[in-house]
Amino acid sequence: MNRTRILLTAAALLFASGAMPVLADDIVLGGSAPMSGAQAEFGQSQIDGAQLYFDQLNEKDGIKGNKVVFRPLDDRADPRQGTLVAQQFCDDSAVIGVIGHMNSGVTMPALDIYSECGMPQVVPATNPELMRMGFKTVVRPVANDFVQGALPAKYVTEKLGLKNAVLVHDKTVFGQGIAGVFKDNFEAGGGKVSGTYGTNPEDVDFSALIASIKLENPDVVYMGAGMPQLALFLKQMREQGLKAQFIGPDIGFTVDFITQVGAASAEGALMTFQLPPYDSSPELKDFSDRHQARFGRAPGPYASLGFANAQVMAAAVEKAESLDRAGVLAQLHGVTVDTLLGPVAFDENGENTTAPMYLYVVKDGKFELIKQ
Amino acid sequence: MFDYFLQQLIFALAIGAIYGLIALGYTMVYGVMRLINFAHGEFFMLGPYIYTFLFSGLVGLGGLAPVLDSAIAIVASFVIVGLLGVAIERFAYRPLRAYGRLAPMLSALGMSIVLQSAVRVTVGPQPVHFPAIVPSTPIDALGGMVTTVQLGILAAGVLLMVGLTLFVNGTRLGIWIRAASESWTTSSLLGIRVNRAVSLVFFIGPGLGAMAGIMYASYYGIMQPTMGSVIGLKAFTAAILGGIGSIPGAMLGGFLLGAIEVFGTAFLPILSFGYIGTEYRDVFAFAVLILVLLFKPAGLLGETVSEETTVAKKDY
Amino acid sequence: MALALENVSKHFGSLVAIRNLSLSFDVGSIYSIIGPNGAGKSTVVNMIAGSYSVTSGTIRLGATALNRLPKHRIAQLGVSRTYQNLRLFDGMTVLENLEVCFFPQSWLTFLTGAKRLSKAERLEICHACLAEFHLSDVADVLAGDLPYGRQKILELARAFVTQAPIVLLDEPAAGLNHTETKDMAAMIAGLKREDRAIILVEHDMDMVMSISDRIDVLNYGELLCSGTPDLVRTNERVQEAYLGTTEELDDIRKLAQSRRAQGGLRANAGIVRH
Amino acid sequence: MLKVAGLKAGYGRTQVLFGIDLDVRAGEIVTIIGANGAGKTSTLRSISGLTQIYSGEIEFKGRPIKGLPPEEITRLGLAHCPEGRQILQRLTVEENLLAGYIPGRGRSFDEIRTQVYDMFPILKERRHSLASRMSGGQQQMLAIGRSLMATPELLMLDEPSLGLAPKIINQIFEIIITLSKSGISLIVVEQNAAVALEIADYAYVIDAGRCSVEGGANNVLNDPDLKAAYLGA
Amino acid sequence: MGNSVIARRLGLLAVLALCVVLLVLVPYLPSYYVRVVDSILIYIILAVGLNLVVGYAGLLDLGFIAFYAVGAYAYALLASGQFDIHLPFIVVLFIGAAAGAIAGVLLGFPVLKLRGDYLAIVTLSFGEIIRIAINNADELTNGPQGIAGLDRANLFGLPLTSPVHFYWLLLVLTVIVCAGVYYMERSILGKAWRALREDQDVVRGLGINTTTLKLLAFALSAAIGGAGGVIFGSFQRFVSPESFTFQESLLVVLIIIIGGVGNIVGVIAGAVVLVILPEVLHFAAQYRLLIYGVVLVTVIVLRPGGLVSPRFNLGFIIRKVRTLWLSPSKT
Repeated sequence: MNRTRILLTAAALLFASGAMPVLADDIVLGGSAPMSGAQAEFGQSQIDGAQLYFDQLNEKDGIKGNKVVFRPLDDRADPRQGTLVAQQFCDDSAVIGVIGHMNSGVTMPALDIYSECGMPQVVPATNPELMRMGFKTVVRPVANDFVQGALPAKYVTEKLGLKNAVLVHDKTVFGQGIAGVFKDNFEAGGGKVSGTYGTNPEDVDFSALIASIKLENPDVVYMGAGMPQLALFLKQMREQGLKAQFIGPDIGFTVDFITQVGAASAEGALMTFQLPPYDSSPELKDFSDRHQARFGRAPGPYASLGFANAQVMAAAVEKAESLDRAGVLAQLHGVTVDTLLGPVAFDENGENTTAPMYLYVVKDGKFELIKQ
Repeated sequence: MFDYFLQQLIFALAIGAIYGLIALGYTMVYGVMRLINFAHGEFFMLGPYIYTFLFSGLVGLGGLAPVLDSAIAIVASFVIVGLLGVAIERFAYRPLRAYGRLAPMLSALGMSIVLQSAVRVTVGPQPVHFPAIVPSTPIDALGGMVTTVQLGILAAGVLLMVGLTLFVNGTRLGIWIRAASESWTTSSLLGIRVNRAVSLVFFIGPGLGAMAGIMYASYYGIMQPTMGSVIGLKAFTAAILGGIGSIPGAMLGGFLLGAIEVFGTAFLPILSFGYIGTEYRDVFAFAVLILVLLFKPAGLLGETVSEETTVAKKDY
Repeated sequence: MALALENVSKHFGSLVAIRNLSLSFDVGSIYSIIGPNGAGKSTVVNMIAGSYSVTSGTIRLGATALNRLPKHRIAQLGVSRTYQNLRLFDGMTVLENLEVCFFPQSWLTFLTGAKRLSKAERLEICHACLAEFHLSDVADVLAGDLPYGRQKILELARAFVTQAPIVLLDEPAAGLNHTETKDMAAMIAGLKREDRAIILVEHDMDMVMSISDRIDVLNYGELLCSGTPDLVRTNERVQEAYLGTTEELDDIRKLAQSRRAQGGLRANAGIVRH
Repeated sequence: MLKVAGLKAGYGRTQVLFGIDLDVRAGEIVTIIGANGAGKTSTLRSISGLTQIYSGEIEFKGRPIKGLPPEEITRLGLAHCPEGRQILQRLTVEENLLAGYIPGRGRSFDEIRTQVYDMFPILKERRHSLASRMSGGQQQMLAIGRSLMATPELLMLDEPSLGLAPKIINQIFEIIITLSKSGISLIVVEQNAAVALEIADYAYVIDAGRCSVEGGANNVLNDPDLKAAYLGA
Repeated sequence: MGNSVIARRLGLLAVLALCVVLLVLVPYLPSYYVRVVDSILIYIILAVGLNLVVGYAGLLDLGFIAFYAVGAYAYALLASGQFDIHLPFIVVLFIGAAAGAIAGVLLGFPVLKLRGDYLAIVTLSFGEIIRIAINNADELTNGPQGIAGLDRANLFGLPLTSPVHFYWLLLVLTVIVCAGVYYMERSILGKAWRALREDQDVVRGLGINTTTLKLLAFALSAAIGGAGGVIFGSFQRFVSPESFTFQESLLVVLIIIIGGVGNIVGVIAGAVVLVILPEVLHFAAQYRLLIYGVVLVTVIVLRPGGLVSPRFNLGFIIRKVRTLWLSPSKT
């Protein structure tokens, strides 16, 4: 019985510590992404990026003199958890905007809840479907997968003249979706897709698959997957002597990609990204340095995205006439911001009209921007 | 086509050796404890992290020749992970022995979460590059291509398996383990300190898991906190396939699962005229497992326990 | 209804447990199978009940061949049994231990094809059975909490509650003291009925001799002798099987005596009864 | 050598021993006889630490051993050759012997093994075969041989004749006598009461978890009441 | 009638009243808490269903979530724009339960002869096969994209729109499921299951086909899982393979073990603890899972038999109420 009592007391203490006080005139913004579990790496990087921007704001007196309190909650990349988080934000009238969620599958059921409580929402998830569901409370600064899949397809067909591609994707919303977009554009550009192969999101051994792809003898391999799968695939591809042009999406745009593949093998790989190179502008250089100083590590895969999303949200709050959800929501679709990712403005669906996309090639162990 | 087949066989052997090593840990623990040690995948994950920590520490301290540093770090990783296994058995499983089989299994699940999260919060969730211990050089083998790393893995895997087999069959400690896995009561009557045999198993199993982890990280060039989950489940499948509790069964199961996966990927689309894509590889692997169990209900090398040999009360 | 074993053999690997055994049992009698340990008595019971497969030969109940049938079918056809070691459902009450026997007659008859009994009918039978076996006072006690002797009786009750025509009792007196054994013997004798054959495997000779109509003596899986208790008692081969031959014993005796010659041992100490 | 006083024991809530007293002296063969299920095996298991003991005292060589784990009791020199032989089926004959060997008791493995092989030549012949491939008699010999590997001072044999042919039974009993001559004290639990009493010095009759009768083997063997109880006469 | 009886009756009444008041008060909580309670209720339904197999029949099923998925996708396919089929919620509820049961029988039929751990791995494999199949069957299920915009559930003309509506629906269903399972547990079927768990061999000797018996447990439990899936689908209005991972199967098993195997009260306790724990731990951010794991191990090591003692079960509570109310002299 004694043990039971200890457990109960511990549980009560834990419950009590959950509530944290907020000062009356603070601006409270929510954020949500997976911070534990298998996708924590990506989620955490996004949260860190946003936190970095709000810290920066608070150093300069916040928004209209009000301090910004950023409250990230973990959704574990689980749709059910996502709805709980959404409801928690909705219930807390202090929260006047949310940045999240990272996964399209988590965002979908949550959209309903956010829209019902009139919560202005900035979404980092990239599935094209999301913005077509007709919710008016949400904007997406990041380019959806259409842009990201189309750009490299155009480049390889038109500039490089490569016409025979093989697609590999990891059967996730993102991977499969983006591979599909690439396929459409590649075929529109006169190319031929000679095979599409699905893998599992956690796979690390692609050698058997690569050996059979070799039989197709493609000159382009497009891979819609996450990290470290992109790196592992390319590494194993080169080890088997498959020389085809490798193209991957934004997740691969990290230094890790090149270290994990090995500079020699990574040479020539193409990667799309929403951002010009970190050393291309003082802002980006500054961002990278600040991130290093604040968290003790280089920006993670989605850190810049998180930063830009925070910029959009902050801009809407800045313009809002009243510091509540309705006030922010009224401005959300109309904001135009010059973010870290470039200028942002939204169409009636909440999609970024000017979402930029950059194509990089690995050269001498570094990503180099391809001038278009 | 022969080249292609041979090439795939090489891949199957390399990944099979890794599966087999991890499966050994499951099977040995299951043998003496009848416990599905869900935390086993995490020992696999800890291997390369501890190795990296030790290796860079050694190098930082001035170090010896890189080969020596590496060797010391490998052996030390085995020992550290092994001791961790012993400690976890002592504190998280042993108190639950009298409570049937579900409670320790749950505890193992909890330990798995704890270990994985602990690594994630200390070193971060991101995958980290793991420099190859042996430089990867391709070698031409009868039309197929094999890299030195693959050869190294196969050699190390087979070496460890042979070593374990010799240990378990030829030494007194090994006999203790086998005796304990057959019957705790009889073993204790013979004066065998069963708890020590259990500790020994919890030293060797996780140690081998750590070795597999180092081989794996070295093969693929990365390590990350979640790397143990999926492969742990697969190795467990391999152990069941071979007949859980059977040491040769675990090795066979490992190689077989490697082969099923590789050949599933390589030939499923061809054989099904493209209707079944490579994404069905795991379905195929699981289907093979279920089929095997329907015909050999105790796995390939497991002992068929019928009502006639033991009239066992309560399955768990 | 008669149960018959026709040329039945059972091999465990290379070990031959039962060799070409033919026996038949008719309703209305109590039969005992005796023999030294390892003679194959329990094997016979386990084969009849379907726990063991039969290597060769046939076991028939009436016209139905039992071997090859799954165990539960054999039970449904009217063969019930007890076990050498107590195998009650310890976590269930005494009443529940009996109730569960009527599962095939419950609303699930569509699965078993048995005659359906209502819950009230089932309970009535169970209570009557409890009364018959003097267990009514412990109906709601967990079986595992009963003293050993009453657990044995409960196991007996479980074998009889469904009124099976063939009842196999595997050492019902094992572990009971003399009084309990006597009571058990009287109880089993009282269960003899025209429509029931009771087949008993037992070591306690008092019990076997007092209640059996026929005794079958097994030795090394073969029938050594079969007949009334008086016949079996006087049979020399039975004596031998239980005691070993006198010549063989002599050798041991000599050895033992040579050892005892060293002295200081208590071989001739007096008997103390506690 | 071994003293048991007022032993009460059982399995969980089921008590099976209700007061057992035993006294085994050095060099003796003591037999425990009684009906099937009377508590003979449970008595041995309690002494070895396998059964939960409710109350009572057990002393071996003047040292209380109640509550010690089985392996430590064996290591003190009290070996238990269990009922049904409990051969480790997946091990070979020699591995079974190795499993039974306890280092640090003064004699090397090779030494005892040679002795066991001398006693049971069939074991030497089949040393590399799997134990499960052995016949019942051979398994019994292996079980005894394996118990000897622990260099016991007191050896408890539970039903060594169970399921064996008379010829083999005689061999086993001869071995028991030989062991005794070599200085090992023995407790023999037997169904085969007649033979057990022939070779034993002292006998305990256990009935429903209690010692009902004890006495010199010769007297027990010739007691008309007991004879009737065990031979059905 | 003595004073003490009256006092105890009042005490009991107070406890019961408190329970009722708590249940009635839930809708007045902020929606987040209602949603958490809804989650708890769904997991109670699932765990009570799985408990039939694990707790009563003694079979370890690690792929239970497959049936949940079958139910959820039944709703997604039959009540959404996916194929423009819009069946009423209540109809799909039964279809989902039936589909779950059929899946249960399909799985159970060949594999129930396997022993404990082998059964566990086969059910695990089955769960994964179902998930991967859903993930890959793009034409039918949209693959990893999932199916969005499922119909709002509609109960006899009353649309279920808010977490509170679902709370009442779930509460009623939970009571029905618990009562049904409790009744079954006390029926001869439940007794046969308990006997099966104790000694399968003897059960066969009583003329009971143990495979059928296990199959029944499997089918019933899968039906409850399927029904739970339908509710989940209608509640979430979005289904995707991510909701049906092996981890979810483990979670349901954990709920059963941590609460107390084979005990409905225990299952309820387990669901409450394991659903609330991660919510409480939100403050810990990235340390959440670590603390969760530590708590899990600590609880199991301190109380290996489960949080709720097997004696404290539904039958015990009912008996207590009955004896205190109907025949107070007995206590």
